[in-house]
Amino acid sequence: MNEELILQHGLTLDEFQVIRKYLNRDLSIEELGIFSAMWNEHCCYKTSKKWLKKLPTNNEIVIQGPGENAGVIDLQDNDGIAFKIESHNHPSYIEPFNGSATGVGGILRDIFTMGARPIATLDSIRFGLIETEKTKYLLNGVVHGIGHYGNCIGIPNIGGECEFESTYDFNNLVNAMAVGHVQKDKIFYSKPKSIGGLIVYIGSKTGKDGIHGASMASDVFSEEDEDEKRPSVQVGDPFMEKLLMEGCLELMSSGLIESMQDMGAAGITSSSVEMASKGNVGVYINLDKVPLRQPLSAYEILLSESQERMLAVIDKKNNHKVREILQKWQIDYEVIGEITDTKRVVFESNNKKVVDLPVEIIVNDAPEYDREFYIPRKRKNKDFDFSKIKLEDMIINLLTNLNYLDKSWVFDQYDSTVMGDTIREPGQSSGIVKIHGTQKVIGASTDCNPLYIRINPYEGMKYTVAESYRNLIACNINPLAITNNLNFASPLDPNIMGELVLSIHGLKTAAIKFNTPIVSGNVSLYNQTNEIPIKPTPVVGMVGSNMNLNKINTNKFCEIGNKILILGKQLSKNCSPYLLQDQKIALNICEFNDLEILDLDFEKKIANCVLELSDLKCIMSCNDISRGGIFSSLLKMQYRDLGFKVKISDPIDLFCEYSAGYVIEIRSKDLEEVTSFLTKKGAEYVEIGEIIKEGIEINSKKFDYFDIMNKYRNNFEKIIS
Amino acid sequence: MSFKSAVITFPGSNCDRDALCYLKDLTKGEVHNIWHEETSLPKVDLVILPGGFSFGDYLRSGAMASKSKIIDEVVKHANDNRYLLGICNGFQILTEIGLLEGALIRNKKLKFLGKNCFIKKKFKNNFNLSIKDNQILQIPVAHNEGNFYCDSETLNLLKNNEQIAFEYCKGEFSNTEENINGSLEAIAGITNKKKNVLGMMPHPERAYSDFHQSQDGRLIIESLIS
Amino acid sequence: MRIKILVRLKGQILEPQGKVIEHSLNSLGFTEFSNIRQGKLIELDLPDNISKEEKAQKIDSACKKLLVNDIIEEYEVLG
Amino acid sequence: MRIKILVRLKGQILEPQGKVIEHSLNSLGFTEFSNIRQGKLIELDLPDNISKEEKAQKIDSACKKLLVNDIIEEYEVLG
Ligand SMILES: Nc1ncnc2c1ncn2[C@@H]1O[C@H](COP(=O)(O)OP(=O)(O)O)[C@@H](O)[C@H]1O
Ligand SMILES: [Mg+2]
Repeated sequence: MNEELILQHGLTLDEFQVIRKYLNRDLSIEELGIFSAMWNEHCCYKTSKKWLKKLPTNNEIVIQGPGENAGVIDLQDNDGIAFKIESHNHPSYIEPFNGSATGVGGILRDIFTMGARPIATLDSIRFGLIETEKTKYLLNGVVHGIGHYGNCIGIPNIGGECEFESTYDFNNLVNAMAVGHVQKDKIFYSKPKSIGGLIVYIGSKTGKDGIHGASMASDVFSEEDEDEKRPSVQVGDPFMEKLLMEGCLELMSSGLIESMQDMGAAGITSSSVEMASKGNVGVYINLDKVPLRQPLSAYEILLSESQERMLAVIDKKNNHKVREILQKWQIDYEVIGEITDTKRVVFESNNKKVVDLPVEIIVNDAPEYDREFYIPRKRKNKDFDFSKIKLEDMIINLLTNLNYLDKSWVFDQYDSTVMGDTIREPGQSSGIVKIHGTQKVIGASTDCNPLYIRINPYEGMKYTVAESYRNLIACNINPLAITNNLNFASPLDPNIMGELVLSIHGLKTAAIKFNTPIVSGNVSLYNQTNEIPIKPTPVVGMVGSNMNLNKINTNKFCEIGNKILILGKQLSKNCSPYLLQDQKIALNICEFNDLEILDLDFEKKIANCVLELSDLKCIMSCNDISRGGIFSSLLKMQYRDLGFKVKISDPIDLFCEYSAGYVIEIRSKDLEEVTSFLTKKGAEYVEIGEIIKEGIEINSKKFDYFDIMNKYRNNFEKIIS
Repeated sequence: MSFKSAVITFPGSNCDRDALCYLKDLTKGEVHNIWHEETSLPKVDLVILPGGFSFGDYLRSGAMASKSKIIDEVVKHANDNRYLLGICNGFQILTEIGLLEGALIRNKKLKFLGKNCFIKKKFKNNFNLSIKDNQILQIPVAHNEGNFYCDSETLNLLKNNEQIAFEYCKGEFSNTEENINGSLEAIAGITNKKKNVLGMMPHPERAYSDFHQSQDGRLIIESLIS
Repeated sequence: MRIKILVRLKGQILEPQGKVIEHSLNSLGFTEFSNIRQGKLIELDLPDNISKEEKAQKIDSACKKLLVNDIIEEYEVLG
Repeated sequence: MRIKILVRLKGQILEPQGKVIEHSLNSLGFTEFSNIRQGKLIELDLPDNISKEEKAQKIDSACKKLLVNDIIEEYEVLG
């Protein structure tokens, strides 16, 4: 086989030699395609596997950890929660609308493949600087795509994040997360149960969509390649997905399915290999039986990434009933093969075996690398000059920076109340939905602090996990488990590899401390174009619960005269990275001081205080303190005609970041009870002010309430148009 | 006598379950769910055509659903002077069937709108009896094509016959625009001439339970039952 | 035989999409373009062996029944 | 001079609407209609006094720059 062909398939010559030696024969082009797909970073995690193994993935509530289509946790009674996050970065750069839409479609399939009904989605999206037309085009397309798919299929979007930073100029990130509800005794896995079971194809016909998409997703691609990669765009059909979802859920609840696997990246190849490997069995598939939209070669069928397709295994005797149900939903259905005892993957086309490979070589012998990595140098300590900073300018800086503004332009394009169970929509610190027909609620948040992680990957990742944790705590949601999406640049650069290794380590430390195991996730590497690596962006999606929906906190101010208290510990001015960056005090990444070490025990202690006070109904509203400090947190809490007045010795402190930082609103009559409770717990607090009507006052200086609120709410749309 | 109702499900409907819960919780009566390919409809007091993206909203929202088998029965139900309520996609279907005048075209800003909106009643009918004049209701909208349009002749008819049931308005504290989607005269819902068929873009079935942000959606069912 | 049906919003209806396109085109320097409107193109195959009249009648009837909403749209058949 | 630009998805790209419309037409009895695809129609005015070449060149460049997403779409100019 010629070298060029091998390299085109994203395999190294060494990797190819391993296959060649094992098989002791030449490969068919179809077989090469299979290795290309399966030994790709996206499928076999060859760079990250060694490190991912170190993550805590289990505790008493984990029903299913990483390794299935989604993780599942136990929510008591017969309720389980399935969730996962997935990236669609490169497809969304090439064709933002369809790329992001199919990202949502893919993650929803991961959820309902497990037998779970999706009940919420979240998204985490990052773009370059808004000054370019390209960024505006990407932002519009991505938000439209995410909205279009989710709205149409009818799953509420309950939150996410949307940030802008120059390293994403040519490499925007689109991560979509989905959460589903499953009855614990009706969870479906990809492992087939019996030899001789029929392999059936369910859903849209196969076309030329996204062929090579999987290997494309792991290429370092340059501007020039863009055109060549274009034809392989996948188009989503959310209407089909809605039918597929209802059809599959009906099949599963009728007990007609043994196992199920969605056809995601690398389509029929990865789903069938996965089935064989999970069940320690073989598969035989006749490619001539695959429903096609247009004539395709065997190679193309194997690698097509057409959307809205499923592979299932059923007992022969159920064939007729399955067909009937799918007919009602107008879904294509075909028996294409069967489960064998050969432990081989066999694909036939035109009466010829085009692929005949032992499962072992594809899965167990997949490469695993221990790549070289560097640990960042220790940073020097530097004192910044704050003497020229004016409070008014600081506020203007926030109100002209997209990252601080109200994101309703984004989430108003998403349906967040469909399904009728939404309790907190986007715009609050975490999204919250009710488990249908119960009093239980699920809260979720997606977060990342790329700047922190570039400064110190290990500590920065702890802060990122803590941010999600605080987002949930602020609503009185008990954090339970994590999904994560590790978006990094090229791991072939030992500096980047170091960011990957250390942030995984930070994730591990924080997850163990918070008892929030990692139950699912995704890795997206090589996020760089033209030599510009993105900032490390390992996104955390955290899920939590409260068994009683009446105990949930709001993030919005409630009543004039109520007191405002601050919990937690302020980071010093010299060590508040976003303050330094966004107030243009530190202009270069080398200038920043190291992060202060995040005390996770302290995080837990303060969090427990918030939870206890919430249960005592002493907290009227609560918000966490993150980028933009107390000031930004207070802005987000404004509601109706309510504002605030605060006193603080150094107003710059209002913009500093925090560890375990929360703003809480307390009724005057509860103040004593709350403060003595906090004192007893050894939790420091500061009473900084109170809620007033239509005003913003800092140290008796009055600001124009309507002007600030107007800018906060409307500047986003102005800036991006 | 207990209040009976039914919700029709089309392929792509996604508010059918919400509508069923809304009816079950508020009417306490019998509630049926009818698949679009059925050819008969039980005798009920109210039929809801729910929101969603019937047939993907391909071609035009509501167009293909309006040709479904069950529609003949739905029309009969309406001709029988019984209540028919189309919410969001259901409203679009009703205009496509021709039971209601006008059409719903793309929102003026060309973007999907998913947020709380505020409406008040314009002319009295059986669907809004329990709502006070000038009472502002907060109810979510979620649509791409909610921009009501009809020609001026039809508009005059709608006014003269007092067929305009709801119009968008400004909420007390919100910065929401008065006419969120650009509808003609800020129309949010209309009835037929006999006033037993109502189509509206806002979703009352997402604003009735204690945990919802507003309970104003109850008023519609309460109006019908009282 | 491939048929093209052009569907457009009736003239008196404001077509915001067209306005947006026009604005963008103008700001890209295409100032000669005006009165831009966006509509729909529906293409389909009809068997070659049916007569011209039958063809016209079938298309017309499909447009009236489903493809076009004559409250807001008008259409034109090509080919 | 009124120009029509027909924009359609490239042949190999999935066009989900077409098959749903086709299904609906078929069940309404229009069984002869097949291969339905939906695209966009963009209509605009250009001044009459510009040359044929200039016209063609302007439209082409507007399509490439804005009107058509050439990753997934192709176009045809009429009139
Ligand atoms: N892409 C998005 N999708 C959905 N909701 C979003 C998105 N971006 C932001 N939001 C909403 O806006 C809120 C504010 O976001 P952000 O500024 O990141 O603040 P926070 O610190 O509260 O997370 C989030 O809680 C989220 O609910
Ligand atoms: Mg956040």
